[in-house]
Formats: sequence, C-alpha cells, structure tokens
Amino acid sequence: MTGWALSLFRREISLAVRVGGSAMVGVLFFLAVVTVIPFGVGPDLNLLARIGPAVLWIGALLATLLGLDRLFQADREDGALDLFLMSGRSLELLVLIKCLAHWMATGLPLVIAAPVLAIFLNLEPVAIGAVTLTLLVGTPALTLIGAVGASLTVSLRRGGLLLAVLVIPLAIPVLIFGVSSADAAIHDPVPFMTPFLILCALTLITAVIGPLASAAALRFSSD
Amino acid sequence: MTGWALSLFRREISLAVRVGGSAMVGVLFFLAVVTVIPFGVGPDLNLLARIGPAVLWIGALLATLLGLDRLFQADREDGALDLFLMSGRSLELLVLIKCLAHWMATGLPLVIAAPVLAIFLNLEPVAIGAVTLTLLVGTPALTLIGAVGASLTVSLRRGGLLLAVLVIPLAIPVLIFGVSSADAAIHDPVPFMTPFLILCALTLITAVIGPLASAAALRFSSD
Amino acid sequence: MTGANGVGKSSLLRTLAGLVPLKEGGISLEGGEDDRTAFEHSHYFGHQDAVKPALTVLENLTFWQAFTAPISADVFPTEIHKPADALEFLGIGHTARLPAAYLSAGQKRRLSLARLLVSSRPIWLMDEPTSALDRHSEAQLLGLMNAHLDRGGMIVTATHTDLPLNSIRTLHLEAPQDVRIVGELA
Amino acid sequence: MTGANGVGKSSLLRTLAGLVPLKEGGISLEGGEDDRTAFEHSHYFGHQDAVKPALTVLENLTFWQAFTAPISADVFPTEIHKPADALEFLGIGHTARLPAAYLSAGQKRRLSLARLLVSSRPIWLMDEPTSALDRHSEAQLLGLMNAHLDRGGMIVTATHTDLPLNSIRTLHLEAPQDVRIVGELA
Amino acid sequence: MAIWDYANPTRFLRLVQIILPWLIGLCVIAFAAGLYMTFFTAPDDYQQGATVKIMYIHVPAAWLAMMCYSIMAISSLGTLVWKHPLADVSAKAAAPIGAAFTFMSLVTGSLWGKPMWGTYWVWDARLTSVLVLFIMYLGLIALWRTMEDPIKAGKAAAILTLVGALNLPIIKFSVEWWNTLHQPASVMRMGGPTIATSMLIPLFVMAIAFTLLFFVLHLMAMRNEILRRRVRAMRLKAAATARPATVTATAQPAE
Ligand code: HEM
Ligand SMILES: Nc1ncnc2c1ncn2[C@@H]1O[C@H](COP(=O)(O)OP(=O)(O)OP(=O)(O)O)[C@@H](O)[C@H]1O
Ligand SMILES: Nc1ncnc2c1ncn2[C@@H]1O[C@H](COP(=O)(O)OP(=O)(O)OP(=O)(O)O)[C@@H](O)[C@H]1O
Ligand SMILES: [Mg+2]
Ligand SMILES: [Mg+2]
Repeated sequence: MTGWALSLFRREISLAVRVGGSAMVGVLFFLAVVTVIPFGVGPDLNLLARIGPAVLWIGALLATLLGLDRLFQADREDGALDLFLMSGRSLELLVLIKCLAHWMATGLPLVIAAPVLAIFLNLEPVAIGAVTLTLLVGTPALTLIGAVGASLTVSLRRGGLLLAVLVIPLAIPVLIFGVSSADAAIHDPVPFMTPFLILCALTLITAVIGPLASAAALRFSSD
Repeated sequence: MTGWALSLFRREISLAVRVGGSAMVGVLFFLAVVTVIPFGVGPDLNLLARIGPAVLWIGALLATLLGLDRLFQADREDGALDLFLMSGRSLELLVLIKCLAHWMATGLPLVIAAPVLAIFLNLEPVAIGAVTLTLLVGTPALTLIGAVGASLTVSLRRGGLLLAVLVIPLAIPVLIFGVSSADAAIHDPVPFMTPFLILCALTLITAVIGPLASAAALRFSSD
Repeated sequence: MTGANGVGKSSLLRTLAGLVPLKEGGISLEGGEDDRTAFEHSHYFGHQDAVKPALTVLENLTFWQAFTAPISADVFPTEIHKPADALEFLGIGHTARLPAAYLSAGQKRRLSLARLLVSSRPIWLMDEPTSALDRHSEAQLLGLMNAHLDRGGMIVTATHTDLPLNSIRTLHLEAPQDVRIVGELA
Repeated sequence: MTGANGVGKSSLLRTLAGLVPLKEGGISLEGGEDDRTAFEHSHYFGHQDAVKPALTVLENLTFWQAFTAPISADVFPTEIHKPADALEFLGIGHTARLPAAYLSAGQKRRLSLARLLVSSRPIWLMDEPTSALDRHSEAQLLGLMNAHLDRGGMIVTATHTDLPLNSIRTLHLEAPQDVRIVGELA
Repeated sequence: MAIWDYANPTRFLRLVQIILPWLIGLCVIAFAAGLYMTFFTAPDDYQQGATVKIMYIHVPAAWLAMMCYSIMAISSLGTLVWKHPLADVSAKAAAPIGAAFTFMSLVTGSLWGKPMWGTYWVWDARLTSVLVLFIMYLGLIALWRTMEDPIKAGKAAAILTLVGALNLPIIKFSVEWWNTLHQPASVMRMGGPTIATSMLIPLFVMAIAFTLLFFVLHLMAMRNEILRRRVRAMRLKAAATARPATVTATAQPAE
C-alpha cells in the first residue's frame, strides 16, 4: 500500500461524500424499500417479524447493487479510466481500493441504519444484533461482487438495472448465508457459527475474485 | 394527435426495442427480485402464496422506477432535449407520448411476465388473474409518477437511485390499492371493485399531474 | 461572435435559443410568424449532435423532419429538402441505411447538419460549427452557410477561427473587469 | 498526424496509448526504462479532461501527480513541477481552491493540461489538443509543446489545423480505397 | 405587499438581524413556561402515569412537522408562480427543520409507544403517514444536495414539493384505507379520552414555544443559506475573472 493507493482512497472518499451525499441516497433507498414492503404485505407484526431479516437483507442487497453503477462509469465518462489503465499501476489493487472506499461511504451507513429499520419490522433485540452483524460481514461481499458487474457494464449508459440483473444470481449465496445465520441466531436450535463462518469465507473469496475479474473486465472495456 | 406525435411514438418504441432490449432488462430485474425473495423468506409455500401479490407488486414497482432514469437523460445527453424544448411542440403531450411508449416497451412486458412469476409464488388462478389485471391498470400510473422523478433528476448522472427515493413515497397509494384489490379478489368478503376503481382513478389522475409536473421540470432543467 | 474561452458565447447562443431563461428583457423577431416565439424560428446547432446511435441515419433525420415544424419569415421563403437528398448532398448518402452508431465524429456532425436542411427555419444559431470537421467538410459547411445567407436567412455563430462568409458582422465579447453574477442573491 | 474525419487518427493514438489492443505486431520504445511498457512512458491528452467537478482544482491535480508515476528516458531528464506552480503557469492559479465545477470548458482543458506538467513523461499523445481553445490559450499550449520538444520529449498529435511546432514530421492518413474490416470474421 | 419589500436579500438580512434577538427571547420564555407547567403543574394521567409528559413534546413536534411542509409548499408556489427570490431559500431552509421535527415526533412517539402499546412501532395509519412524510423530507434534502446550481435545485424541489403536497391527502387517505382493510380491530387507537384543561394549557404553551423555535431556526437557516449562496457567487466570480498567465506562452516552463 503505497502513496498512490492512499491518495486514490482519499479521493474516492471525498468524491463519495461530496457528490450530493451518495451515501445518504443509498440509506434513503434502503429506508424506502423497507417501508414499502409492509404496504404490500400488510401491517401484521408477527408476519413482519418473521420475514424481517430477509427484508433487511434484500433491501441492503438492492441498495448496494443499484448504487454501484457509477463506480467505474464516472471515471470512464470523464476519461479518468483511460488514464488509470495507462498509468502502470496495478489495476487489481485499484479496484480493491475503490471498492473499499465505496463500501465505507455507502455500505457502512446501511449497516448503521439497519438496527433502526429493524425496529419498524418489530425484530427482537437479539435478531437486531444478528442481522446487523451479518450485514456488516456480508455487505463488503456484495460490493465486491457488484464491482464485477459495474466493470462489465461500464461502457453502457443504462448500467443500473442491468448490473443488478447480472449480479443478483452471484449474490444469492451471500444472501442465503446472511439470512440463515441471522435466523439461526434467532431460533436457538440451529448453530449460529456455521452459516456465519461460511458468510465470512464468502466475503474473503470475493475479495480475491472480485478485483481480479473486475480488472480484467475493465481492461477489455477500453474500446 | 398529429404527425409529429406519431413519429415521436414510433421513434421511442424503436429505440426501446433496439437499445439493448431495455424491455428485457426490466423483466429480468423483475424476475430476479421475485426469485430472490423466496431465498430470503424461506421456501414456505403458504407464506409465499400469502405475500405473493405483494411480492409481484413490489417487484413491478422497483423494476418500473429503476428503469425510468434514462427516460429523458438520454435525450439530454445527446442534445435532443434542447431541440424538443425549442421545437414549439407541446411539452406536456411529448412527455405523455414518451411515457406511453416507455410503458408499452417496458411496463407491458412486466404485466405479461407476472402470471408466469405468480406460478413460482404458488398463487391460485384467481389470484393470478387479479394481480395481472391490477398490474395492467396500475403500472401506467407508476410510469407516469416516475416520469416526474425522471425529469427532476434529468441533469444528474447518478439519477437511478435518487429517482426511486423521490418517487416511492408518491407511488405508495398506487401500491396500496393495487395490492388490496388483488387481495380483495382472493378473499371474497371484501368487494373487489372499490379498491380497483380507486386504482383506476389514481392512474387517471397521474395521467394529468405527471405530464404537467414533468414538463415544468424539464423546462427548468435546461440551464 | 468571437471572444475568449468562458466569456459567454455559448451562453448567449443558448439564450437566443430560449434554453436559458432571461433575467430581464425580451427577445423579439421582426418579420417572422406572429404566433411563434423568436426561438421557434431558429435552428440550434450546438456541440451535441442529437443523433441516436440505435436508429439508422435516415430514421434519425426523418424523425427530426417530422418533429421540427418548418417556419418561414417575410424575407425567407420555406424550402425543404427530402432527407435522402440532404444526406446525399452532405456526402453521407451511402450511410443512410446504417445505424448511426457506425458514423465517425465528423460524419455524425454532418448528419446533425442535415437537420437544418430538412426543415427550413430562417435563423441558424451555431456554436463552433467547424469544430471536429476536416478541411473538406469545413469548406462544404461554409458553402451551406453562405447559401442560407443568400436566401435571406440569418446565422448567429460563435467561433474561434475566421469564417469566410458573405456578409459578416462581428460581435466580440470581452469579459467585464467586474463580473457580476446575477440571480445569486448578491 | 492529419487526415479526413473518421480515417483513424484518434484510433491510432489510442492504440499507441495501449487503450486499443493490437491485432498483431507490437509497440516498442527505444531508450526508455526497460521494465516499463511503451505506453507507460506516455501521457494521453484526449478529448476528455478527467477532471472531477466535486474536487477542488488543486485536489484534482495533486491526485494525478500522486497517481501517475513520472518516467524518464535516455534523452529526457525527469522534471516535475509542483501542482500550484503548474496551475499558476497555465493562468488558472487563482482557481486552485475552487471546486473544478466552477471552471469553464477552456479552464478545464488547461487543468487537464497541467497534468502533463506535474508528472513528467517523455511522450505526449495529444488528440486535437487545440480544439475548444481560444487563440491566446492556443498560443500558450503551442509554447508548452515546443518546450517539451526542446527538452528531448516527443509529441504525437492528431490535428485538423497547422500547428507551428519546432520540429514536425507529418503523417497524413488516407482512407484506403477498399476498406477492410479486420477481426470481423470477414 | 410587505414580503415584496424584503425580496432584496440585503434588506431581508437586516430585518432578520433586528427580529432575531426578540424572537429568541420570546422562544426562551415560552419554553421556560411550558416546561415548568409540564413538569410541575400538569397532572399525571390516571392511566398513563408520568409517561404522559412525553405528550408535551410529541404533539407539538407532530404539529410542527406538518406545518413545516405547508410552509414549504407555500414557498414553492412563491418560487414557481410569484418568482419571489427568497422563496426557494425559505423552502430549502425549512426542509431540514421539518425533517428534524418529524424525526422528533417519531422518536418520542416510539418511546411513548413502548410503555403504552408494548412495542416501539405499529403500522398504524397515522404513524405510517408520518414515516412517509419523513421520507419525503429526506428525499427533498437529497435532491437539494445533489444539484449543484441552487436556483435550478430550488425549482426542481419546488415542483416535487407541490406534487408531494397534492399527493399527501391521497397518501393519508390510502394509508387509512390500507390499515382498516387489513387490520382487525386489534390496533390500539390513539385519540384516547378527551384531554382535560389542566393538560390542554401546557400543551398549547408548548405548541407556541415550538412554533417560535421553528421561526427562530428558519430565519437563522435562511440567513445561512443566503450567505452560503453569496460565497458561492463570489467563488464563481473569482473563477470567471480571466487572469493572464504569469509567464508568457513562449517561455520555458521550468523557470
Ligand atoms: C412513532 C409513533 C407516533 C407517531 C409518528 C405519532 C404521530 C402523531 C401525530 C402526527 C399527531 C398529530 C395528529 C393531529 O393533530 O392530527 C399525534 C398526536 C397525538 N399522539 Fe401520537 N404518534 C405516535 C405515537 C403516539 C403514542 C404512543 C401515543 C400515546 C399513547 C400518542 C398519543 C398522541 C396524542 C394524545 C396526540 C394528540 C391528540 C390528537 O391530536 O389526536 N402518539 N401523534
Ligand atoms: N450552469 C452554469 N452556471 C453558472 N455558470 C455557468 C454555467 N454554465 C456556464 N457558466 C459560466 O458562464 C461562463 C460562460 O460560459 P460559456 O460556455 O458561454 O463560454 P464560451 O464563451 O462559450 O466559452 P468557450 O469558448 O470555452 O466555449 C463561464 O465562465 C462558465 O463558467
Ligand atoms: N468502437 C468502434 N468500433 C468500430 N468502429 C469504430 C469504433 N470507434 C471508431 N470506429 C471507426 O473507426 C474509424 C476511425 O475513427 P477515429 O475516431 O479514429 O477517426 P478520426 O480520424 O479521429 O476522425 P475525426 O477527425 O472525426 O476525429 C471511423 O470510421 C469510426 O467509425
Ligand atoms: Mg462555448
Ligand atoms: Mg478523432
């Protein structure tokens, strides 16, 4: 991790914080989705508590993926991506740093908002803690998987939806182990650690595969 | 409805059909959201059947709103919006036609896909019919409300999520009456027509308010 | 219209085109159609081409012909070219059936120019019209502009190079010493 | 490098910059650093400015300085300017602390140019560098380009106008009579 | 008309300078009286005990949350119809305050709900509409923050505010319909017994105090917004002021 990497990280964070609070829009979308679901499902508190962890995870999944479309697109549109490619810096590291900064600016706020939204869904304190913990571990994986989609769709203007469509199938394992470890924490009989450790492993795997695949896709994207 | 309107409608349809099958992406996103929910909620068929109409409606809501961000943005980026504004044609009518074409290209496929997805969710035939009918009537309203958001965010590159956030609160009534008329059709005691007629009324109201507000926003957007 | 970078040439053109609202005052045109605003008499030819890559060249042009109402003025008789003729005339007739995505920057610009021919309007507002054109295309563009002037039309153009047009009046914009930002509550 | 619109000037420059993969053959540079590819010796100055509107002018430039490794060559000694000096030199020093969103098109272009000064690389690949510049800025840019040549640097530039540079070799691209589409399974 | 005289921001700022201290003074007095009554004279409810005291914050906050949106809607009309130069400043300044009051009413309501209903949140019609209102406030703030040009942002936000104002009654109606349709009578209705005068007076005093607080905050926020825009204008001006390069073009860059 040398000077340029730090400098890139700082740039990404200040861009995310300054450009109209992209972090805030992500959290708001999360809030909106979680609020909309009871309007569909009905105000039955027991039902809501039962599907609560799933609702939070699906909300976080959508908010993360849909917020990722500009991850590389902004750089491509203003020509910065060309300069990244010919700078001679490691593209894999660059992707990892960008993902890290993006997660800090938009994923972490989601994790922080999750306990509040959990109250609306009538979750128990234990459930709240469990969901938040799994989100903390799992959302980086979503960002890293999403980055692959973001670099595949970098040259397309209508990236948002397409990215989600490409990436949702890949993100399903993360979702499954996230929700099931949260559920395991709520219903005692099932051990919590098994799915949780798998979730951690998934995050670590994506931290390797994500940047590799993403960098390769970016290299091909430049005409 | 004169020559220019028809010509605009034809252009919009062919753009929507040719540009990377935007219709298909919308349907795929719908499919992805609807399939992801059982992974979160768990494979309990009774539960799925109970929340089925809600799932379909929420999926359609998200697919519609998130697919709308390019409605005016593409025209703004290549300068066509400037030419629209100085053409002397009625901007309200233009917005209405664009919405109509957009709905035909992306909303209608959702409605057609809904019965298929309903089968996955273990819905009864009556429920399938009811959900599809309410979607047919309700999705135009979602498009028209979303058009307001699309014209407000026309100058912003990262429009997608913000658009959804701005528009979801306004779309809640449509969602409520859509789901509740579908539910009413399933559980006999409640009359079906009351919420359904309100849904129709909402669509008609948005057909007036949407283009008016949207045209005003577009006028202000040009620097 | 000449002037340094950022002095406001493009902004002035966009104001004439009705795209930037006026803070005060008004724009009026003598000798035009009465029930039309001044900017409905104008074609705006800016940096952007309004070309949809997914449509064919001919479809692009035909749409703009149908969409843009032709407007005449006292000294300017309406004269409309067929889309195919306009393309032929600008030397991109052979691309008519191709998707516009296949055009190079210069060809796209010519397609955009064809728009001004298929629907006749007396005023052309052009922002750096010769940019990105090679010499041959530039000469051709100047020929078109001169023809438009000869027919009684009017052209307002912002430029950094000298354009050999038939009748020129130059407006040189200079940055005022003390720039005032209007509408900023100052 | 001159040639008609769409003949392939920009594509050639992007190929030299390593942004378009080679179909066959290779690009090599004599007298550069051995462990670096040819395009790592180059600055690419294209149509896009790589300027982030949300960052200040100085932040933009400082980032590119930290990010772009300076590279020397046998005949070209490394020489690096401080960001603030480079801005001052290009006449936008007074905007250093302002968000880049406030810059005009010409000022943005100068900021992008400052990138070439804060991190020294022997080769400059420039695509229509004078487009959108007024005469004063154009003269200044030519001065910079000449200075770079005098220091032993090399410039490959695509242009439609004559550039009065110190030592010029012109490559005129002509479209072949029979266009062959490579790599299309044709 | 009086407000047209204060279309000039400088004059408006001077007026604010004069009014603000008085307003702050009144606000402090009203709060002192209100809080005193709340804690010392207002009786405890025979059912709810001391928790009823939350009401004196909760109810005024809820009222203010709604009033603030009305003020924003009127300001939006001012932006779009009357083109009053301070209207969008007023709307923009009001949004975060409205969001804060809404948040306060949500939080106090939830805290009250725990002892009363045994849960922090139910999807009751009134609660839900407040939540939707909160999202609308945040959406407006996000829109303002994302658009760089304040004047453009003001117009866009004005359109959204007005569309939202048209929609609010529909939202309210539909949420009520939704709740009564799905939910059997199990939802605890609020309303409750008619309030005794001994509780009503402190409530009104607190309501006045909150209203004064709103105006204090609103005027301060408007002042800040005007100053912020001036700073922006000055920076734009600084950027636009063409300055010749310090070195002539032909010189060597090194020196
Ligand atoms: C988060 C939860 C809550 C929210 C969002 C909320 C919202 C509101 C709103 C908007 C009002 C003003 C209504 C009007 O004037 O038309 C109000 C008034 C009131 N609320 Fe709540 N409330 C909440 C929880 C509670 C709880 C738990 C209680 C007590 C059991 C309560 C008791 C009252 C009372 C007594 C009034 C004033 C009487 C009235 O105007 O009807 N609220 N609340
Ligand atoms: N939306 C805007 N808000 C505020 N200022 C703007 C806006 N658009 C342009 N400006 C400023 O207005 C001034 C004039 O810009 P304009 O684009 O008209 O210049 P120009 O003369 O066309 O320059 P060039 O030769 O570079 O094209 C510039 O200083 C620019 O920064
Ligand atoms: N991605 C692409 N796929 C296929 N063809 C392309 C692509 N990009 C450019 N071309 C084609 O390659 C040719 C060369 O384009 P290029 O942009 O290099 O031209 P140029 O000489 O720079 O022209 P100009 O003077 O207009 O800038 C054009 O005919 C163009 O249509
Ligand atoms: Mg200009
Ligand atoms: Mg080129």
